[in-house]
Amino acid sequence: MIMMAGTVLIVLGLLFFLSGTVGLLRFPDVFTRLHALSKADTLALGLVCAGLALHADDGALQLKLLLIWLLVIVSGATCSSLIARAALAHGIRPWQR
Amino acid sequence: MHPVEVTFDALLLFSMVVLAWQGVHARNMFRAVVSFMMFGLLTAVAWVRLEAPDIALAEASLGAGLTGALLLATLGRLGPERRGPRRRRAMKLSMLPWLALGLVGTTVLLAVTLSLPAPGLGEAVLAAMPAAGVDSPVTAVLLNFRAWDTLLEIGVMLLAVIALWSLGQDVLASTSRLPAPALPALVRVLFPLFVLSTFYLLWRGGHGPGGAFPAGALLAAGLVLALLAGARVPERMRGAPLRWAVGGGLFAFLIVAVGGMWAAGAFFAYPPQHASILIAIVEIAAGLSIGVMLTALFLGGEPTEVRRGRT
Amino acid sequence: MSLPPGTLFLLASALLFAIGTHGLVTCRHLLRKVLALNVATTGVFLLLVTLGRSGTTVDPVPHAMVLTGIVVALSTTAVALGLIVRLERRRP
Amino acid sequence: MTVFYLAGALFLLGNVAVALARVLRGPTAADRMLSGELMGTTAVAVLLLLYGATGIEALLDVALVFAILAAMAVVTFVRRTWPEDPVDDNGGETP
Repeated sequence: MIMMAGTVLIVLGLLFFLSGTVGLLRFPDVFTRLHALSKADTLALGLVCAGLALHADDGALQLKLLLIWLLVIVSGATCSSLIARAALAHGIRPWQR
Repeated sequence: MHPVEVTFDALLLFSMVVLAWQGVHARNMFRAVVSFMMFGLLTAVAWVRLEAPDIALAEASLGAGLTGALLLATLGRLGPERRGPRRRRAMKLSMLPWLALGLVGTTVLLAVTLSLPAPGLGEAVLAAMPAAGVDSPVTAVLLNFRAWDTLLEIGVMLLAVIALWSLGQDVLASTSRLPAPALPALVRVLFPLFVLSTFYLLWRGGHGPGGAFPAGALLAAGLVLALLAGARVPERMRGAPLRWAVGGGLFAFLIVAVGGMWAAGAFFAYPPQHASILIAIVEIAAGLSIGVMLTALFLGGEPTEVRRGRT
Repeated sequence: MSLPPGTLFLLASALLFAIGTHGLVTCRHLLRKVLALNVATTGVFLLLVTLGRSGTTVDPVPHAMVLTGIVVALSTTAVALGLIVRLERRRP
Repeated sequence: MTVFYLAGALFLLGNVAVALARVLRGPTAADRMLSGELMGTTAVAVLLLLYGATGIEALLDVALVFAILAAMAVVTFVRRTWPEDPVDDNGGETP
């Protein structure tokens, strides 16, 4: 049962990675792409980590997986903000309909 | 090999080749550098596929991480690329002999691999492992059986630092005007983690993949991040203390090597009962010193001494 | 699959080496030359490790050699980049 | 189970290969850096899945190093590459 849940989580994570890529390719400007990519990818990685943690039965491994996810959250969020600021400072205007 | 594995390898290697081509020939310099960084990431995955996690670790930290940052920093200091008129046709024609050469080379390589008896040194290393003082074969080769290579490798890095420092003072240490309030917060969160993982990798080095170079790279990454977030090299660190930190790894290595000569009769002969503690000392000293050296490489010049008025 | 296991990697390493040396010779911009050199180096590393795998046990010596090689490549790249920046400054 | 992990890793790799189009098209340097970030996150996920397939624990360390170092490239880009000099971007959105 737990194995099953882990597998489902991993598959969900893969789907979120796909949606992030679709956003990266289809959205009109840097800011919307950033918006799609950072959220979808962070969540996707979280789901993959959670799935693997369910499959693993070792506390240390689960802790390491959690640490990896936390690191990606922190650095991903900050980096997105930095890129957006840099783009804004370079005079790229957000897309408007 | 399962077909999925073969497909994975094929796609991985194909992407690597495409990215390598982009990295060399992309029209836009920034695109070339980003492609090259992605190429580094994929190379690390390729090392994993080749069952070489230790190389993957070094590639991830040194190859993809620090080289990429170094290239980006350099790119910011170069003007736009001046370009002569392009001769596309001529370039395509000039590819032909290279393609032929590559094909011939590949065929020869394939023939050689398939016909070699390929005993390698794997058995010999495994046989010598009990006396090595560490559990990881790769670390044993690096720090015991062929410690001489590692000593010279640290020497090469030290030479690189000396060469860069003799070019002038730290040219990369300019700051940007862009406000980035999130950055110092990020560094405050990450820096302890960098130091922690440096020591984790040093400790891992004895048992499995890890060791002085990836650990040093992580330390360097932490220091570089701090410098990018606006930290300065503290004034009392400049000059002599910094030079000691840069040279310390090589110095400790040499002392251990010469000590081995005195105690066991040969350069780098560790007495077997002390081998693991000696290797640990060398590894920690080398790791810290490598971290400082890599940061120095990133800075691209000696941090200026501000003592000019006082002497 | 009738291919011997390392074939794909050998092929890729040959291609990377070819791309690298070709770029090293044909590119004008020095930064591109540095990138090309690094690509060629990666090709050589791949070759070394793939050949090291063909025995019965995994051979740690090529691994150690490649680890050394990565560090040396990084050091030379750093010096080359520093020199390029200095050159660019010098030129009008 | 091993095949499931491998198939997942293959899926992610294909995903990234498609996303490379963004590096080629740009148009601004920020877009290219963004695809680099995607590549970093995906590489972490690929390594995790390969860990699932092979059980080599060191892969988690590699993934950890990737996750830690992902920030460095972007920070260097923002602080060093982009601020002083808008890198060419042949007629992109940069005015």
